[in-house]
Amino acid sequence: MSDMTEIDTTDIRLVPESAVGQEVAQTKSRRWPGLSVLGGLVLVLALLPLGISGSYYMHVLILTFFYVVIASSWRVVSISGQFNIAIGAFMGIGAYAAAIPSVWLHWSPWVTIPLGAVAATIVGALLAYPFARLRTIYYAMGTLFLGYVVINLITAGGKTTGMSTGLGGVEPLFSDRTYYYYLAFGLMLVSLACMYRLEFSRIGVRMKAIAQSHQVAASVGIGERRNRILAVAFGSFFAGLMGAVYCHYQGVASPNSYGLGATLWIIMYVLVGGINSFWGPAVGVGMLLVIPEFFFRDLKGNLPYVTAAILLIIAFTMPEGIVGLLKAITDRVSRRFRRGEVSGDAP
Amino acid sequence: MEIAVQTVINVVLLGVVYILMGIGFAFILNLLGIFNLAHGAIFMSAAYGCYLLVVKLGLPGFAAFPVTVLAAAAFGILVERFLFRPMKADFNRTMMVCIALSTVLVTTFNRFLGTRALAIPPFLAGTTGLGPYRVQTDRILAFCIGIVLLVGIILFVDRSRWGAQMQAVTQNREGAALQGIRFSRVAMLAVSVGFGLAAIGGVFMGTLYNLTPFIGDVTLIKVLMLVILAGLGSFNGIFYVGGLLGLLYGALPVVLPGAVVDALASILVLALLLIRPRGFFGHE
Amino acid sequence: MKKTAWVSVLMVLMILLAVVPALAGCGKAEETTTTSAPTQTTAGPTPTTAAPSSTETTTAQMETLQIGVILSLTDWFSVVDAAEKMDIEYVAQMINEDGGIKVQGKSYKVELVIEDGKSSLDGNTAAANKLVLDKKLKFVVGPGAFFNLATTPIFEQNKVLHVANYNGLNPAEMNKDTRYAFLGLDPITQQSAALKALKLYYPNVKNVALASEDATFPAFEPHFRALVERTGLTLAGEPILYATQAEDYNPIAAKIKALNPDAVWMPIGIDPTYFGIVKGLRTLGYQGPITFPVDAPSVVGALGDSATGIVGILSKQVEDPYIAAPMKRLLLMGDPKRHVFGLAPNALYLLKHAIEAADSLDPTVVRDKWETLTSLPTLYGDGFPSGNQLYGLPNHAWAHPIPVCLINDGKVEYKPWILPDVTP
Amino acid sequence: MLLETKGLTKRFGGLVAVKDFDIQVAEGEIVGLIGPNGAGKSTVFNLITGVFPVTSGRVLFDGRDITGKQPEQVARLGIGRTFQLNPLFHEFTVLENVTSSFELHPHSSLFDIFFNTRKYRRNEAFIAERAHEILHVVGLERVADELAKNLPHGHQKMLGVARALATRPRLLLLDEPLSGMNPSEIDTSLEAIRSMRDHGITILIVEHNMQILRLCDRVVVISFGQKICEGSPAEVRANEEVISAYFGADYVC
Repeated sequence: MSDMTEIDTTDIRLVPESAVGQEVAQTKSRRWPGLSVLGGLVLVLALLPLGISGSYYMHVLILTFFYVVIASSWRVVSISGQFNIAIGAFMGIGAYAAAIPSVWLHWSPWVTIPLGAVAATIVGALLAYPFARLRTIYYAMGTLFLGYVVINLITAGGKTTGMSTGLGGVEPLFSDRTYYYYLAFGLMLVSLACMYRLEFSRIGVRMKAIAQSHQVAASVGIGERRNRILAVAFGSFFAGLMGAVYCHYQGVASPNSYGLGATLWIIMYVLVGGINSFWGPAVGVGMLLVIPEFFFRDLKGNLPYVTAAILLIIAFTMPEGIVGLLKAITDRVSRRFRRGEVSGDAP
Repeated sequence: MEIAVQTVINVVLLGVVYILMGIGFAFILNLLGIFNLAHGAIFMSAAYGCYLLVVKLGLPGFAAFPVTVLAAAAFGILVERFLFRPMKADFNRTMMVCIALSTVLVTTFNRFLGTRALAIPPFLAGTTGLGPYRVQTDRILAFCIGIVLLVGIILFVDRSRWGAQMQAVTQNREGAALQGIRFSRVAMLAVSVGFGLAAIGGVFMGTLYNLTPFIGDVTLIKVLMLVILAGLGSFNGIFYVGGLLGLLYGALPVVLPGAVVDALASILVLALLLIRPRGFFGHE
Repeated sequence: MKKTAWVSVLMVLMILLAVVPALAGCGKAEETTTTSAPTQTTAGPTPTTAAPSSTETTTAQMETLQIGVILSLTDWFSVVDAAEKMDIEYVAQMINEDGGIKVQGKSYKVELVIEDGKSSLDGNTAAANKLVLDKKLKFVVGPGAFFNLATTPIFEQNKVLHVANYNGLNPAEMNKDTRYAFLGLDPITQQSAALKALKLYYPNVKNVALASEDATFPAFEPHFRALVERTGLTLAGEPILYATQAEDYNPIAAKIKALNPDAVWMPIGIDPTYFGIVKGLRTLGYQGPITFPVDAPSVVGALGDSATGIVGILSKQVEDPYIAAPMKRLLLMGDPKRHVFGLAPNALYLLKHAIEAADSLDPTVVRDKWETLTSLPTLYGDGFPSGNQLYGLPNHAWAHPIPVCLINDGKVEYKPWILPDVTP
Repeated sequence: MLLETKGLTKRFGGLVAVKDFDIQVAEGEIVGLIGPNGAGKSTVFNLITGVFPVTSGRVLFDGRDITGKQPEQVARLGIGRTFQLNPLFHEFTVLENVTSSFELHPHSSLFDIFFNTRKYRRNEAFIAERAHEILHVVGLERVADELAKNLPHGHQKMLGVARALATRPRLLLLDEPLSGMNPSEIDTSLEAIRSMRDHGITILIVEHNMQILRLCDRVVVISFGQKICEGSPAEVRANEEVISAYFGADYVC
């Protein structure tokens, strides 16, 4: 039987090229409406606990903040051309690095949370080193197995990790949920600010350059391996941090929150929102996590049908995700506007 | 000694199932460039489908088996036409579609049949003696059918017109198009064959073990391991690596306890992948 | 010509495809119709729709008491919990038919608020949060198995009385500080019945091989060892542990057989694993008795005639001459052939009687009263506290008589129910 | 000698792509490396810039051994290059292609970039200014905001050169700069290359188009991985072996 192989699978592009570089060219004049919307949203979210204090929606919003950061951190890794299917595992490393000392040594959460973040960063950076040899689909699959290995190690960890049942009795940070709300909200703002800064500075340009052509990047002195490791370390720092806070918030750490299934859903958040835009992950989390929890929770066992329907609708109608579609619409509108009144707005 | 004999049988059988699943997955991957993350769900659905035909409709197992496989293949045609083709082989979009498909199938079977562990009644009940040892007759049957199918697939790919067209498309899509091969047809064929093979694997596992809506998840990971380790685009590799995985998962549980098996086997696979990033039989 | 043939083949296959799910629906029909029964007659799971109609017809003067229920309706644990959901709805119906929960001369109709725990600790946390924060419930029939790890802290913090179906013996699930935590079934007593039955019906058994799912086993191990000793048996070799998600159970069966035990005892796991191992053992020619918590009809369904020499300690069937009256009534409420795990329903039944005994709807009062009770009716007959020392709490964990059956050649033989030993 | 290779050999499996190849490039020279298709010219480039590991032999740059260095380290030492294929960041605009190539001079540390220090802002302002200058030099200023992938072929080639210039190279390796160009474009390109040399950049050109001979000070001819001849353009043009190599394989003129 002959091999039917000549297919060059390196051509399967993981991070679609279109619009990788578009945001850099965003002109300042277009920023103001966006900024005011963003400011309003932040203000509403900051004041919201006054209205919904103690309700279930607060819990959902706290989870949302966590997942916005985690999904965004996945996207940060992806802009360097790395389709990392181990983000859940990094979150899990952060969670267990915080949970194990908390449960067995009774360390304070204020120590274990940074520990979790640092552990995830270090492990992420160390693991990124051998993985920097792999590209495109091989990288994706390699990290898929990396995630599988991490989960299997946790599951085989005996009493220390609680195996597949998980580890209970992780010490809570606060007794009042409102504090968690503000902690998660604050961490989200800081994390997003960091990621925004990273993406729209020269570091982000380097990463996007590598994603497009690592050879060309090397020829102008942009080291591929170094920048890819940096991207993974940066992403896993936030994933680990959020994993650690998350497990202190939940009081438990369990492997199936960090396994392949969980990771794939994190990726789905990003794809639904739009992998090419900074706000895509946030929108995706809103679409796949907040909307089902707020409006469809009573469906219980039928809830997965709703999420599947959302995925299909997005896949069929919005190849660039929701933000991609919005951007296309606003572009068209503004072009028409400009055509209507010649040079109407030029500050 | 008895353990050794049983282990060999288990290893071979698991290997055959993995190889069948892996080849199906590879067909879809090589021709359409799609990572079919719904492969495990198809595997599970086929097992349930066969169960329904046998238990609820009272079909004899030998009739239900081909019907299930054909139904899965037909489903594959529909999926290719209405789900995969509109995605234009975009990795991200096909991933979303596959996960949606898988979610729908798992949820459906969980809703309607998930409340108890089911099993497809054995095609041939009882055990057969192999020398001094007893082996489940179904296992021998599954093994024989599996081998016949594998030979069939090899002949199909190597000798048949359809197989030749698939090879041509895999190697050079434009060239094949110039020769008058219609890509859409070949793609449909690949997906239906892929789903059919997954269904065969599902029915095997369904007769030998039990059905739950989640059996596909475990198998999907094994299939991904298999295809990647073999090297994308390699068919020969799948046979060897399938055997290796069968060995790992058939033999390791005999010597090691529970979760350690998965941990060890997956570390091994990861190490191999890092040593040979393009798999063992893939092309550089 | 050729094209039409192609199309017609496709059509036929498509019709087949449509038929299969339809058949699935038909096969399910008996079950679905019966499940919908309680929703119509009582204020079962869907409060919004069912509640008004039933209040009008049956008990216009009755107030409702909402009781939360956490079960995993999606993902892997739904194999167990989806069936539990059906039965807990029947028990709610049963309670309402009997005039609801009577507190201080008033009757309260039970209304269940069921939340999906999604088979994960996170999902259970979310469900518990929803029940406690949003619905402000004071009584919850908690999740089963180790999922209590996630929910216990939330309930304790909000002073919600929660009755777990059963648990994983993790101290985080129930300890001397979790005073609102109750346990519908002390899981060790169930296994005590298994060993007792084994000894009773297979007197030649001297040593047993223990095979268990690995994650929760470490917590149970000392208790199981003590149990074996107390029953007068010995363990054959070391316990054999396996992962919950194994694909092929034959290697595990081969390992068990290599120990050459008189009997095999599988205390922890879920049905698919049990059946996989039993199948493997029988294939390998192992002839000794096997005991595990099993429902007789499903084991016969899954294993067919090869279901031989099995001691089941979960089966509740109408044909069982020894069946307790409440359980029989529960069975007759739906398809009597269905698989009844009967853990969550029992927890609800216990809760009802505890509330009535305390004559109050304040969880703290109920708790204080419950701690003084030494007997409560259960679905299985009279229940009694067990494991006071183990959990460090008085009368928080409960036990009850355990049904026993023997299965040979696919035929079920019912035996008198066994009163298990009290766990210290 | 600015660049020197000694006994450079590269084997791909059983195939010898380059064998015992020696070349010297002096400061300020334009050297052509010509040969028919598949002669191993681009492989030589890839060996010099560290894209492929060398099987045996050494590469010296400015007297330092740079054999086995990573491509980005080589770039850092002052060797710029263009590519025959995928020469660009397709999804960046023309301007971004150039600004993103200003990695080495001036260099901003991670700390500077992340915390947006004054040094970083000054560097970026400088880069923006220089980038426009370079685009002006190569004549791409008008299309600065176009996406690179939308440019016509000749412009893409020039953009590749602009990108290489942004690294401020001492030695510039040009990989088939003339391929796919029409005669008038060739003339402007040759002019541009000559002006680069006048700015003090040493140039090594790989080309199979014989037109390049007009430009070069010295030419090295390679065929089947081996050097067959070296000398001034006139000498090479008269060389029997060269003619047979070209006529025998793939005659392009």
